[in-house]
Amino acid sequence: MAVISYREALNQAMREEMERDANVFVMGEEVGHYNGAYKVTQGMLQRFSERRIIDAPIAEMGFAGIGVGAAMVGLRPIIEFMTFNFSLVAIDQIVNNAAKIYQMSAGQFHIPIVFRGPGGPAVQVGSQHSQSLESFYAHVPGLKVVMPSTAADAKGLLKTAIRDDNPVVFIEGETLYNSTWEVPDGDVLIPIGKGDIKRAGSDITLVAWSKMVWTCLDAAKELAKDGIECEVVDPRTLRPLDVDLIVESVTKTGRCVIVEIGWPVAGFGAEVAYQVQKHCLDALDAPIERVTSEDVPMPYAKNLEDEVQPQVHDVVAAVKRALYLEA
Amino acid sequence: MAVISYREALNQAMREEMERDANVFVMGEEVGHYNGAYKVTQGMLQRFSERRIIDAPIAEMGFAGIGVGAAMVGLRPIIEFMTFNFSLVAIDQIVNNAAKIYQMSAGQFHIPIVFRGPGGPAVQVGSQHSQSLESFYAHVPGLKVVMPSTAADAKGLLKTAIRDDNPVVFIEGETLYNSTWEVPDGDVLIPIGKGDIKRAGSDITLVAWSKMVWTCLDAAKELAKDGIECEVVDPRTLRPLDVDLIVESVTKTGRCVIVEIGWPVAGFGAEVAYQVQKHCLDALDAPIERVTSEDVPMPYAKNLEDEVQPQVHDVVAAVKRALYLEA
Amino acid sequence: MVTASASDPKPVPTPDNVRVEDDDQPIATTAAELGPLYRQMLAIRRMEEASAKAYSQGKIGGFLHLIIGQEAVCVGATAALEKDDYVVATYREHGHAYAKGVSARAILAELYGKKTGCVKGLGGSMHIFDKATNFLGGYGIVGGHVPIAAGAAFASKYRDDKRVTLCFFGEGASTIGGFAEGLSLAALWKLPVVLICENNQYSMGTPVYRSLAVEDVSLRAVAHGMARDRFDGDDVVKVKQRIAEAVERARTTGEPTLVEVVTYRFRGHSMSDPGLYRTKDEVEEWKRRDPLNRSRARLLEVGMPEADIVALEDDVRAEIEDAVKFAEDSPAADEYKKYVIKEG
Amino acid sequence: MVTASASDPKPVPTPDNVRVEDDDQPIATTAAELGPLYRQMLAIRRMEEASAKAYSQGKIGGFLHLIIGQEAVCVGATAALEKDDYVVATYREHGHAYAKGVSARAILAELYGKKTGCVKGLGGSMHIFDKATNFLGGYGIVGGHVPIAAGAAFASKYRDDKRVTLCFFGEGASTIGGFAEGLSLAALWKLPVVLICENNQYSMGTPVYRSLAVEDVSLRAVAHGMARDRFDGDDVVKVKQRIAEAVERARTTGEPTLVEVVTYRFRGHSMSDPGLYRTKDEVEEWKRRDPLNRSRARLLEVGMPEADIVALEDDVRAEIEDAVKFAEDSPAADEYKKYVIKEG
Ligand SMILES: Cc1ncc(C[n+]2csc(CCOP(=O)(O)OP(=O)(O)O)c2C)c(N)n1
Ligand SMILES: Cc1ncc(C[n+]2csc(CCOP(=O)(O)OP(=O)(O)O)c2C)c(N)n1
Ligand SMILES: [Mg+2]
Ligand SMILES: [Mg+2]
Repeated sequence: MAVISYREALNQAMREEMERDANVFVMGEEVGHYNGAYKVTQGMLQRFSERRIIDAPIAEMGFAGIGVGAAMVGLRPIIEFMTFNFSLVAIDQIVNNAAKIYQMSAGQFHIPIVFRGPGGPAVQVGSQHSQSLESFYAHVPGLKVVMPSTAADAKGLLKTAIRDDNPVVFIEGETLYNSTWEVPDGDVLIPIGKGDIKRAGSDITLVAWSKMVWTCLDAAKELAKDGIECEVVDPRTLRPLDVDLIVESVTKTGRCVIVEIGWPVAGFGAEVAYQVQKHCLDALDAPIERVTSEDVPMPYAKNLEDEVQPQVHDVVAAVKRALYLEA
Repeated sequence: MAVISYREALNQAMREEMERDANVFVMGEEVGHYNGAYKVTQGMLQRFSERRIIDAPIAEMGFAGIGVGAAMVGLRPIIEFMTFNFSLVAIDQIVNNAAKIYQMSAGQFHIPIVFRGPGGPAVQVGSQHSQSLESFYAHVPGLKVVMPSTAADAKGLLKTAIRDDNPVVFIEGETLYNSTWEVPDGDVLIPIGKGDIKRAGSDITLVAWSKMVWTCLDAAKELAKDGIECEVVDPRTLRPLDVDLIVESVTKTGRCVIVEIGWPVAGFGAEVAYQVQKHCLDALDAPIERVTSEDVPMPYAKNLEDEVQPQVHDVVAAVKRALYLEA
Repeated sequence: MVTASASDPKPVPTPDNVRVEDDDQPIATTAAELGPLYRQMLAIRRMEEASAKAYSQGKIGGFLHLIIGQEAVCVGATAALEKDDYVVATYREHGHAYAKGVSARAILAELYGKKTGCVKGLGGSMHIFDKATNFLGGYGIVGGHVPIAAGAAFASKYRDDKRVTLCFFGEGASTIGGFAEGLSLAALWKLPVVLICENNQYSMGTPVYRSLAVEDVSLRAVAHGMARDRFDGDDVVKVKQRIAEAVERARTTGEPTLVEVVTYRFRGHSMSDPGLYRTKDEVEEWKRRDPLNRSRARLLEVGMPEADIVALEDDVRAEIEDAVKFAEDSPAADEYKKYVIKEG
Repeated sequence: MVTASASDPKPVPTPDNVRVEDDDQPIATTAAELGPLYRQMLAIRRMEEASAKAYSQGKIGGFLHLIIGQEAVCVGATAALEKDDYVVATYREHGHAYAKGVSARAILAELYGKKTGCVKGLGGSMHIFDKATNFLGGYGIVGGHVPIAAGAAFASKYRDDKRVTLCFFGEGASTIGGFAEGLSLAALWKLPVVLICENNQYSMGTPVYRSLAVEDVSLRAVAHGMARDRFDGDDVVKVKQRIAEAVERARTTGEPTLVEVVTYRFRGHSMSDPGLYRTKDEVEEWKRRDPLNRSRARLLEVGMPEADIVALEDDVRAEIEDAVKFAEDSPAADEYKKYVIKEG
């Protein structure tokens, strides 16, 4: 097992799948000659040539749709959005075509496509470039939505996503690319729909995905100093959601804090909260707590940005509230 | 008080506001010469001329953006989407511009705009034309989201929306246009953010909006025969949500069923459920129930469509579950 | 290449093969060529009429967009294809599907919402799909299918399978971003797609002069260096021949073409549209150019015996009657959960 | 009007006022005209350099897109406006904002994320807005601001206030739907907007030949019957004069123009882009055409004393030094909840 970066893990996943299957190709802005805006496709043009690593003009709706059409007739496109902020101009292709063609055609055509790229707030890029759109995609039947937090998950899940016969929205953490993790060598797949316990604990369950897993792990470390043992559950995929794993953990701990970096209202955390209350009402010893960003467009200034986004101390405070430890 | 249709109520609201304020105009596909695809703008071209009732080509992104630009410099556009299904090609303008310019400009520019049109499933128009997108818009800070269920609410809320200085996403029930209700004459405004008790009851709270209010009223009638008194709470606006009204009702009844016509996963009902469990955990005598459409793209055939969408009997069953009346 | 010259860059010359015919000269043809085309057009007309009737009887629901008056476009264009080629169309696509080889039974049963419909009652009128004939679907979001067609063509280029994709859309779609992006990517990447604008003068109730600053959609090709063509769509043989040129270009050079075919729908936008926005005279004027009457007269001219024509017409009638009966008698649609996520 | 003629419709003739100059003739000017333009360009250059420095010191965060090399475009174009006219720009908009009248203090303080910034530290580099000068903003979604500019122009038409809107965008934006829809609506409705494509040869690392099938963005106007123009953007007076023609057209006839100005950015796409995709030679070649050097030389030619130029340059240095100090000394941004929903 090598310790590699999240970025490198994604690169390996795509390379391995492209070696394995000639129908897989990558299309997006700056994925080729520029080696990717975030360098996730580093070196791939050189390896696979312009035929399979395709630099696209700025036309997300157009090239997302080209991906859908190509997938309909048997190719397996990986469409990179430079960031998921720009997926909003292409969302009609994802929601109305990619997600529905399998149904509209009564199973005659399926759409094996991956829409991937970084999502969630970056650093000081302002409100149009800093938002978490996973709640949109997770709402839509016909899609799968994957949000890995570690390099190992990124690799194993991206490989699975590329082999999946359905459209997969694969949202990478924009601030996780340099994060490192032990990644098993070779063809190790992680199933879509299976969550992972990132830290075991008996006092309280923290549910988080993507970057917020790291925030929760930090919070857990801090709380451990006070003897509070947090279990950090990372669903890894939001659709389908591994409800069983979450329920099992909350049933054990009796308390639950859901942490997400997105906006609070109708955020995906509300869905998680609903599932928890539905399946664990009797086991719950305290109301479910949610930690989210503030209900505002993201400001630019660093100090405000930090105020708006969930921090370790916010998670710590929520845990303490859920444990009735302080007001 | 006259009994008028939901369609007529919307028409009156726009006419009255256009008479009142010369900055208000309507733009959209077929709103003028055709009198509206759903005839909501009937007769308005004749009254207000082509200057203020503007037939647009098929370019939702373009004319939604034109609305935003016009609003920035002081006009008060009403942008009609022929249906909200087509708002997906314009959603970037709504989420990244309309909702954020007030923030990005630090309050220098505000965007008094209404995006309106029918939403939710119509009848037998298939999956691309039958979906409920309110959860998307309700997620976004900077927007208000209004979903009236009756002609009276439609009129009073649309008038308020037109006078509001913020972008309002105003989603009409595609199958409610012919529904009638008593509507007060004249300049009666309904505040955005205030819910309404559509039926009082003491045994259980049903929360629903738009068309599902009618389904809940029917279910309540049926349940009343068994002596079960439902309180039907219609938030009317999803953002901001009248949490107080819902909490008050659930605190009284101790039980809650949330009914929505949209998809289940990360639907707005999950947010309502979260708010209820957060504020009423101690008062709840049973887990919160949700009734939603099935987690599938909408089929075309009528029999399947009916199976997929929440029906009166589904609500009745959920109420009985919440009352532990049957399995 | 990036120019670094001090003088202003000259605009790159663009091909411009627009044609403007002087007159509506009859195109040379034979009964062997025209007969099957006439038959297809007639079958589409009868199928559309049958569905209109069923709609008014409440047996078909939702939106129903008929193509009556425009049959020569889909029939002529599709006749220029090989079997393996792809077709992508709009919500007004029953004719296109039929011309590509989907049976009237499968289409009508779909409109009836039956289990035996080509998409098992899940799609309905706007969403006909048929894998066996490479009919890649009818789409309901205006312009959204243009990139999909470019995508099928992209796959053909990727695999070098020499297939061509036809993409049909209305002139009303020419103002939306999906069309613009599909057009520009097809031009840039030289994708073997023929973009066929069926300019039927109206998008719903909007006449072209209220939606287009310049009433010539084919001109959009110029700024992309794309080949283009523009002609009347009444003569099915002419449509076939002109589209065949574009198909040939795509198949041999891989290059796309934007073709505008000028036509007219005799009915309203959909069954619920009475079409009050146009005069009776205007509609009558266009009906005089009915592609079916024209083809029938031409068939006689080129020597097909009247009796053969009548036999053909009887045959069509029987085909559609059978299809209606099939649709009526078929069992209701019965599954929707199976086709959300493909397992395995 | 809908044509019902039997012959094929002829394409509607479209105006085509493209210009291609033979040579880079110096444009007649005076020190009184050119002096202030040179001053603005220099101030923008110094402001951009100051922000680059602050960025590398970690005092500015996020993305920082500099316009160094392109100053003549925003300065020349904005000089063609009246005070009340509107400007809409991209994320590469510090220069446009300054040219429209926003102070270097307000801009730099914004980049520093300070309370005194023109948008109180909420927007940063990509989102400069200033109501006082009718600077309608910098936008981060490529192409998304083109309809917004058309909307401001729509309002001018609605109110008949005779204002003109300038909309700046890069050549990379010409492939996205937002641009296509804004263009076509501006043409159809005859909105008083001037769409200015700053063709700086690259969108991030992509040279024009990899994003455009035809390397002449102004040609897009043809299919919409819109006026167009295309010229080099090194000479600020030329830019001013040519844009003035389009502004005059908008103001008097209400009609839009698509103008392409050929230019070059000397730096990378943003501060994090080393610009490895182009050769040193290419960059050097363009730097020889630096609009600032050119203007300075021309100022001497038209009789401005060297000493006056130096005084002007000192003045600019002082202005930017003061602005940097202002930004450094200003208090941190401190509110974000106030500007989400406008109350009352
Ligand atoms: C994005 C979008 N906007 C609006 C509609 C509603 N709509 C359906 S068909 C149509 C008119 C299309 O006209 P045209 O493209 O000319 O095709 P035609 O119907 O004439 O064949 C409209 C506005 C839609 N389906 N999709
Ligand atoms: C819709 C969208 N897609 C992608 C991006 C990322 N992006 C920002 S600037 C840029 C290049 C734009 O190039 P151009 O339009 O030529 O303007 P320039 O930067 O050269 O001034 C890209 C791809 C974006 N901001 N918005
Ligand atoms: Mg049409
Ligand atoms: Mg550029």
